[in-house]
Amino acid sequence: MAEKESALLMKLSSAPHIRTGDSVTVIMWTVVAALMPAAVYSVYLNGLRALIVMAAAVAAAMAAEAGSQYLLKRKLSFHDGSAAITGLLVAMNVPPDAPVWMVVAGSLFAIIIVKQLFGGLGFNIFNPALAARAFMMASWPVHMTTGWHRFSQLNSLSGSLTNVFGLPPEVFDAMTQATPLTLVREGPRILHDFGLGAEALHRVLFSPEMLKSLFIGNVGGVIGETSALLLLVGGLILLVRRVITWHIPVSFIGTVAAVYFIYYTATGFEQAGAATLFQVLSGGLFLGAFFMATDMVTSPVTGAGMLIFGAGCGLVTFVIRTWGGYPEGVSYSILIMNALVPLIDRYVKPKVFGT
Amino acid sequence: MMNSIVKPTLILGLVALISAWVLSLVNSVTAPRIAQLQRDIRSRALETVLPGYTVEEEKKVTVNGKELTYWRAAKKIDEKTSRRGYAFIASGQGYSGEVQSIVGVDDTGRIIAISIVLQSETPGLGARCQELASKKTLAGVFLGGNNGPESTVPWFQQQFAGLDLNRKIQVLKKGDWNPDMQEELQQQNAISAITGATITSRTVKESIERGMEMLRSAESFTPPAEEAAK
Amino acid sequence: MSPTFRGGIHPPESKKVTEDCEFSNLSIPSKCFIPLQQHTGAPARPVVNIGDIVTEGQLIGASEGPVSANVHSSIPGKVVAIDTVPTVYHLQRAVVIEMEGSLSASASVRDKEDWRGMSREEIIQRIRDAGIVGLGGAAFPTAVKLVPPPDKKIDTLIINGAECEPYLTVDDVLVRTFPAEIVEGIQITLKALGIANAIVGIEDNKGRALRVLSGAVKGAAIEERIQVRGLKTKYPQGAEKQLIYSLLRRKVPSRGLPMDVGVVVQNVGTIYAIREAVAFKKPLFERYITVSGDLINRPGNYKIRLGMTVADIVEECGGLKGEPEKIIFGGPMCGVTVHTMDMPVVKGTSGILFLSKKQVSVEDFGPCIKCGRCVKACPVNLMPCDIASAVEVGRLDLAEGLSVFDCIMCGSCSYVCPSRRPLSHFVRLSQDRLRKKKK
Amino acid sequence: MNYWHEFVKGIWERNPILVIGIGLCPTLATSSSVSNALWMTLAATFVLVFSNIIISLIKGIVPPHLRIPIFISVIATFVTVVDLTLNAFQPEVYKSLGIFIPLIVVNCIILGRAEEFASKNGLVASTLDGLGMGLGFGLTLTVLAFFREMLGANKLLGLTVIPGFEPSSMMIIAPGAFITLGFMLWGMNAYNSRKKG
Amino acid sequence: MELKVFFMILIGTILINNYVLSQMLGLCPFLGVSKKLDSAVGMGLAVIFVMTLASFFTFIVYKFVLVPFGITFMSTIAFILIIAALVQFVEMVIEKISPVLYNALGIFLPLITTNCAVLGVAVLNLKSGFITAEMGLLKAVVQGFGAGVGFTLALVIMAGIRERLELAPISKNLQGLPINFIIAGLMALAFLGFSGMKI
Ligand SMILES: Cc1cc2nc3c(=O)[nH]c(=O)nc-3n(C[C@H](O)[C@H](O)[C@H](O)COP(=O)(O)O)c2cc1C
Ligand SMILES: Cc1cc2nc3c(=O)[nH]c(=O)nc-3n(C[C@H](O)[C@H](O)[C@H](O)COP(=O)(O)O)c2cc1C
Ligand SMILES: Cc1cc2nc3c(=O)[nH]c(=O)nc-3n(C[C@H](O)[C@H](O)[C@H](O)COP(=O)(O)O)c2cc1C
Ligand SMILES: Cc1cc2nc3c(=O)[nH]c(=O)nc-3n(C[C@H](O)[C@H](O)[C@H](O)CO)c2cc1C
Ligand code: SF4
Ligand code: SF4
Ligand code: SF4
Ligand code: SF4
Ligand code: FES
Repeated sequence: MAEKESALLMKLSSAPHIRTGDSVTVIMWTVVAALMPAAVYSVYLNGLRALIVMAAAVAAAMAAEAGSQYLLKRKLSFHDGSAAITGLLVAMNVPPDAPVWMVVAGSLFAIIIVKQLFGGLGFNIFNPALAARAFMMASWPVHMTTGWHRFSQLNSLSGSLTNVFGLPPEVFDAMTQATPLTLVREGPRILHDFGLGAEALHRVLFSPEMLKSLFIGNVGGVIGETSALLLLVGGLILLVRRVITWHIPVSFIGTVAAVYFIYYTATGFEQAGAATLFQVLSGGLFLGAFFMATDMVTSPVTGAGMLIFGAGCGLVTFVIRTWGGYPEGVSYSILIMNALVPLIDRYVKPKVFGT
Repeated sequence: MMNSIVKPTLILGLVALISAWVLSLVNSVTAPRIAQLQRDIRSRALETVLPGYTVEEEKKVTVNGKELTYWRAAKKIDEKTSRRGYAFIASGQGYSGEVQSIVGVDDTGRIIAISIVLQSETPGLGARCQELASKKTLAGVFLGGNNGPESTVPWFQQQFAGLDLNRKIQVLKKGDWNPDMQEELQQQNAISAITGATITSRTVKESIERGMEMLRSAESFTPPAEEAAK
Repeated sequence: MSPTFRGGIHPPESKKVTEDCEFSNLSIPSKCFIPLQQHTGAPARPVVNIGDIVTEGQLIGASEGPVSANVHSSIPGKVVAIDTVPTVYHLQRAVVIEMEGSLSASASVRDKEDWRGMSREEIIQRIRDAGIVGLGGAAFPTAVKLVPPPDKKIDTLIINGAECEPYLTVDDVLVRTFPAEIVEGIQITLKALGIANAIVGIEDNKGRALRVLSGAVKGAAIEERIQVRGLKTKYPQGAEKQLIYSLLRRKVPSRGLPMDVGVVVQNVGTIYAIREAVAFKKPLFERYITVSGDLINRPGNYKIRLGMTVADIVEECGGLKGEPEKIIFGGPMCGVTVHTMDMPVVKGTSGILFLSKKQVSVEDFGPCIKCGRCVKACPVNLMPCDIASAVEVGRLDLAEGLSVFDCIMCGSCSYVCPSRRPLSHFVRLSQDRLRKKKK
Repeated sequence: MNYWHEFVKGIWERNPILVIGIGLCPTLATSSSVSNALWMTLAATFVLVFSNIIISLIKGIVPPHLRIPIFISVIATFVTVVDLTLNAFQPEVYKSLGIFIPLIVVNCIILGRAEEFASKNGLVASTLDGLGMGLGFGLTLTVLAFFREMLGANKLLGLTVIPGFEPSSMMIIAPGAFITLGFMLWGMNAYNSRKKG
Repeated sequence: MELKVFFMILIGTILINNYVLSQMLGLCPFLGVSKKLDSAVGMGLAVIFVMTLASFFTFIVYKFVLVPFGITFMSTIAFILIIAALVQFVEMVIEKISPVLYNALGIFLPLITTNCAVLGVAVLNLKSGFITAEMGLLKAVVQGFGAGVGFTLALVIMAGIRERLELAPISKNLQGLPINFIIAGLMALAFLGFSGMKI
C-alpha cells in the first residue's frame, strides 16, 4: 500500500469550497431510520424478543467495529451508522426466536471478517449483513429455519388469516407455522398426508387474503420481512432522500416479477398473476431490494451497472427459489452478485463526453 | 533419430512395466478384500434389520415399472414354528439427494428395524438421520466422568422399530426424539421429525410406505389385529 | 424543459444576496498592483520604468508572443515599483502605481466610433490592443480566439450568460443593466468572426435577464440572427462544452476545443468589454465584480479598477463581520482561495467571496463508499471515485486509463461526495503527475 | 551434510504449505477432521518417503529429459499402493478422503521434493527430507483440522469437546476451510514480521 | 429428458459443486493466476480446453484399455501420463496452428499438468459411474467442460475482486495469500446458495 496522499492536500484547500449537506453519517442514520417502521412493527408482531435480538446485534456490531478499528489502528468511526445498519440487518435476517448468541456471532462475523479485514467501510466486497446470514445459515441451520411466529391473531394492521377454505384444522395449523415460501415447497407434502391435492394449497397461498397478509404484514418470516408495505415505506424514504436510486430496486423486483410471470404462464398455471404477486411480496424481496442490494459499497457505481446488478439478483433469486435447495433466494442472489460487482464496474463505465 | 524416439519409449515402457508388476502384487492382496467388504455392507445391514432371522433368498418384484429388491427370511421360534420376515430397500428423494434405507418387517407388517445406508443430506440437518446419540466427551474420556451408555442405532432410525405399516405413519414435530417419547409415539404410530429437517424425515417415512405397498403385491401379511383374532 | 447536459449538480444558489444590487462604483484606490500576467499564456513585457508617470489606460505591459495580452494602467499616477507580488496565478511581477493626477479616460468620455465601417482585422486589432481576455474565468486572450486556424470553420457564436456559480450575479446584473450594449457587442463580435449566428444562453433562474435581453434583441432591428435561450439551472451549465451541448447538441471532442465543432464561446462580460474596446477604444482596466459572502458588510456588484487589493475592497464595502474561513476569488465551485488581503483583483476575477466557517467545508475526508454520486454528477462522464482512489495509493497506471485529461475541473464530484473526498483535487494531481512522468 | 537439518527444515522453516504455499487442495479438503488429517499425513508421508528413496536410488540412471515422466510414474505407483491398501483395510477412511488419495500424485510437494532434493541427494538425506516434509505438511494439516473440527463439530477424534456448545457447521465445509487457513497464514505472517522486528 | 441430464451435469459442475469453491480442487492456479484479469481469462480458457480433452481421453483409455485388460488399478498412472502428454501435445499443436493463441495460452499450459482439478475430473468421471452409463463418454466430456467453466468462473470473479482490493488498506500481514483465502471462503459461502439445486 502506497503512502496516503493526505499530506499533499494543502491547507489552503482546493476548489470546490462548498459541499453538499449529505455526509456518510447522515446517509447511514437515514437508512437506520428508514428501517424503523418495519422494525417497530416487527416488535409489535413478534414481541419483545425481536427487540432484544435487534439490540444485541446492533450493540455487537458497533462494539466489533470499535474494537477492530482500535486493534487495526484505524480511525474510530463506529458511530457513523454503517455498523449499526449491519447489526440491524443481521438481526432482521433471522427468525424472531433466534438465540441471542447466534446474532452476536453473526454481527461479529459481518464486521470483523467481512468488513474490517478488507479495510473497513467502503472496501468490503461482500455485503456484511448478508454474508453473516449465509454464515449463520451454514452454521446453525436449525436456528435459522425454525422459530417462526405463526400468523398472528392479535394484529391491528391486518386481520389474521382465517381458515376460509375449510381445511382440516390440523392442516391449517401446520401450514400457518411455516414461512410462505417454505409452504410452497412443503405444503403439497403436508396436504398429501391428509389425502388432499396441491390445489388446496394454491387456493390458500394465492388467495387475496394471503396476498393482503403478505403486503400489509402478518406472516411468518425473519424479523425484517413481515410487512412488504412498511419496507416499501422505508424504501420510498430512501428514494426521496436520495440515499438510493431507483435502479436496483426497480430492476431487482421487476426482474423477479417478469421472470415469474413468464414462468407461471409458460407452465400453464392458471393463477399466474396472483402467484407472481405472491412471489414478489414474500421472502424478504423488498427488504433485500431496498435495503441490502442497494448497499452502495457492494453494488456498482454506475446506473447501467446497477440495472445489470439488479437484474442479476432477480434472476438468481428466481433460480434459487424455483430449483434451489433453499426456499428463499434473495440473500444468496445479492451475495453472488456482490462478487461480480468488480467485473461489472470494470466493464460498465459511462462513455466519456466527446469520445 | 531412431534412437531419440525408441530409447525413451523403451525406458518409459520399462518403468511402466515395473510399476504394473508392483501394483499387480499389491492388487492381488487387496482386490479380494475390497470385494468382500462390499458384500459385507449389505449383509451387515440385513443383520441389523432382521436380527435373529436367516436370510433365505433375494427376490425382485416389479410394480408399475418400478423394481423393488427384497429378501425373504425366517426365524425359528421353536422346533415346529418359525416366523417369516422380510427386508426391502426403500429409496426416496430427500432434501439434496437420494435417501436409501433397508427396512425389516415381520409377517404382520410391523417394522422390525430400519437402517439408512445412503444419504447426502445437509450436515447438521438431514444428515442427522444417521446421528448416534453419543454423550461421550473429551473431558469425560480423559477425566473418567460419567459418559452414559452409547447406543449403536441412530436415534432417528430407532423410532421406526415397532411401527405398524398397516396404518399410515404420522410425522409429528415434537423436537428431537428421546426414549421418553417412545411410548406416546408408538401409540400414535408416529415418528418425531428431526428438528429443521422435516423433508428428510418425511422422505424416509414415505419411501418405506411406498416400498411396503410394492412388497404387498408379492407377499401377504397378516395384520396384528387379525392375528390376535386367530 | 430547458435544454441541458447529463450530470451536473444543484448547489444552493446563494444569489439572493446580490442579485438586486445595481452596479455602483467603488472609489478609485490610491495604489494599484497590476500584474503583468492576468491571462492564459505568456506574461506581458513591462514598457514603463520606475518613476514614470502614467495616465489612466496607458499601456504598461506589451503582449509577448502569439498567446498573450496587453496590460494597461488602471489609474493615473507614478510607477513606484515593478515588483513580485502574490496573485491568483501565484507570485507574479506587477507594476505598482501610486495615484497622481486626474481621471480622464473612462469610456463615456470618448466619442463612440462607427464600428460598422471597420474591417474585421481592424476590429480584432482594437480588441488585441485593449488587452481583452475572457472574463468568464479562463482569461484566454480574446483576440486569439477570434482568429481560428483556417481549417476550422466557425458558424456560431455562443454568448455565455449562464453564470452557474453560486453567489455570483455580475453577469446577470450586467445583462439587465446594459442589454442594448450587449446586443451591440454581439454584433461587433459576429462581424469580427465574419458570421451571422449567435445564441445567448442564460440559466432559467435569471428570468429577468432573459426577458430584458430578448426584448433588446427584438427592439433593435438587426440583420444578424441572435437568439436568446433559457438553460436548465444546473451547475456547470456555463462550462463551454456543456453549454455548446445544451444549445446545439454538438459534442466537443475529447481534449478538443469549441472551434472543432464550429463554435466560439464568449462570456457576456467579455462581449461588453469588446464593445467598449472597439467602439470607444477603451482598454480593459476596470471590470464589474460581485462582492459577496456572509461576512462582508455591504455585498453588491461593483465596478472596480484592476489591481485594487482585497484590503481596499473590504474597506470600501464596509468591512468584515468576522474572521473569514475562506476568501475566494471567483465562485465557490471553481474559485481559488487567497491567503493575503494584499491580493490584487485581475481581469479574470468575477467575484470575491468572504465566507465563514459555516458556509465552507473544512471536514476531513473519509474512504470512498462507492455511492456513485460523483459518477452521476460528472458532466464529462468520468469515474472520479476510481481516479481518486487510484491516485491515493499511488497507482498512476490505473488513473491513466481513466481519461483524467478530459476533466474540466468543475468540482461537481467533490461537491456531492458524502465522504468529503477532494476528488477534483486528486484528478488534478493525477494530471500533474502524469505530465511530469511523460516528460 | 547435516541430517538433522534435512529432517527439521520441512516442519517450520521450509514448511510446504505455510512457507512455500503449495499442496493447498489436499490441505483444505482433508482437514475437516483430525482423523482425516492424520490419515492423509500418513498417506502423503508414505508416498513422499518411498518415492524419495526410489528416486535417490535411480537418480544416476535416469536420462535427464525423461526425469519428470519417470518421477511421476514412481510417485503414481506409490499413490496407487496407498489407494488400494486403504480401500481394502480402512474403507471408512478411504471413503472420507475420497478422490484426494489419487490426487496425491499431483501434489507438488512430492514432485517438488523429487525434483529439488531426491534427484540430487543420497538415500539417507532423501529419506529424512521426505519424512520432514511429510511431517511439516501433516502438522499444518492437523492444526487446521484441529480448529475446524473443534469449532465445526465440537468434536476431537469423535469426542465432544464442550458439552452444550453449538458448533458452527460452516467450519467443516469449504468456506470454513478457506477462512481458517486464511487466518492461519495471517498468524504466520504476523509472527514472522514480528520476529523480523 | 436426456438434455436435462446434461444440463444438470453442467449446472452441477459450474454452480452447485464448483470445483474450486465447493470441491476445493485446482486451488494453486486459482490463487496463483488470479492476480490479473487478463491472465485469469487466458488460464481459464486453457483449463476448459484441457479438461474437456482430458475427460475424453481418460474415459476412452479406461473403458477400452484398462477395463478389458483387467488393470484398472493402473488408472492413476495412466491418467497422469495421459494428461501430461496431452498438455505437451496441445502446446505443440497450438504453437503450430495459432501463434496468437499460443502467446495467450502458452505460459499457462505447463501449469495445468500439475493442476489437481484436471486429474480430479478424470477420477470423478469414474466415481460418477459414467463408465457404465448410457452415453457415458458424452457425460464425461460435458462434466469436464463444465468443471473447466466452473473453474474459470471462480477464477475470473476472484481476479476482479483482487484487482479492486489492490486499492484497499488491508493490513500488511493479511495481504496476499491470507486475504485471498478469506475471499475464497466468502465466495464459497455465497455459492452455497446453489446447494441442493434440482431441476
Ligand atoms: C421508482 C422509480 C422508478 C423509475 N423508473 C424509471 C425508469 O424505469 N426509467 C427512467 O428512465 N426513469 C425512471 N425513473 C425516473 C428517475 O428517477 C430519473 O428521472 C432518471 O434517473 C433521470 O435522472 P437524471 O435527471 O439524473 O438524468 C424512476 C423513478 C422512480 C422514483
Ligand atoms: C441450508 C439448508 C439446508 C437444509 N437441509 C435440509 C435437510 O437436509 N433435510 C431437510 O429435511 N430439510 C432441509 N432444509 C429445509 C428446511 O429446513 C425446511 O424448512 C425444513 O425441512 C422444515 O422442517 P421444520 O418444519 O422442522 O422446520 C434445509 C434448509 C436449508 C436452508
Ligand atoms: C466548470 C466551469 C463552469 C463554467 N461556468 C461558466 C459560466 O457560468 N459562465 C461563463 O461565462 N463561463 C463559464 N465557464 C468558462 C467557460 O467554459 C468558457 O471558458 C467561457 O464561457 C468562455 O468565454 P470567455 O472567454 O469570454 O470567458 C465555466 C468553465 C468551467 C470549467
Ligand atoms: C442504502 C444502504 C444500504 C445498506 N445496506 C447494508 C446491508 O445490506 N448490509 C450491511 O452490512 N450494511 C449495509 N449498509 C451499511 C454500509 O454501507 C455497509 O456496512 C458497508 O458495506 C460497510 O462497508 C447500507 C448502507 C446504505 C446507505
Ligand atoms: S467561472 Fe463560475 S460562474 Fe463563471 S462560468 Fe465558470 S462556473 Fe459558471
Ligand atoms: S472529474 Fe472533473 S469534470 Fe468530472 S465532476 Fe470532477 S471535476 Fe468535474
Ligand atoms: S461520491 Fe465520494 S463516496 Fe461516492 S463514489 Fe464518489 S468518491 Fe466515492
Ligand atoms: S503441484 Fe499441485 S499442490 Fe503443488 S502447487 Fe502445483 S497444483 Fe498446487
Ligand atoms: S490445484 Fe493445487 S492441490 Fe489442487
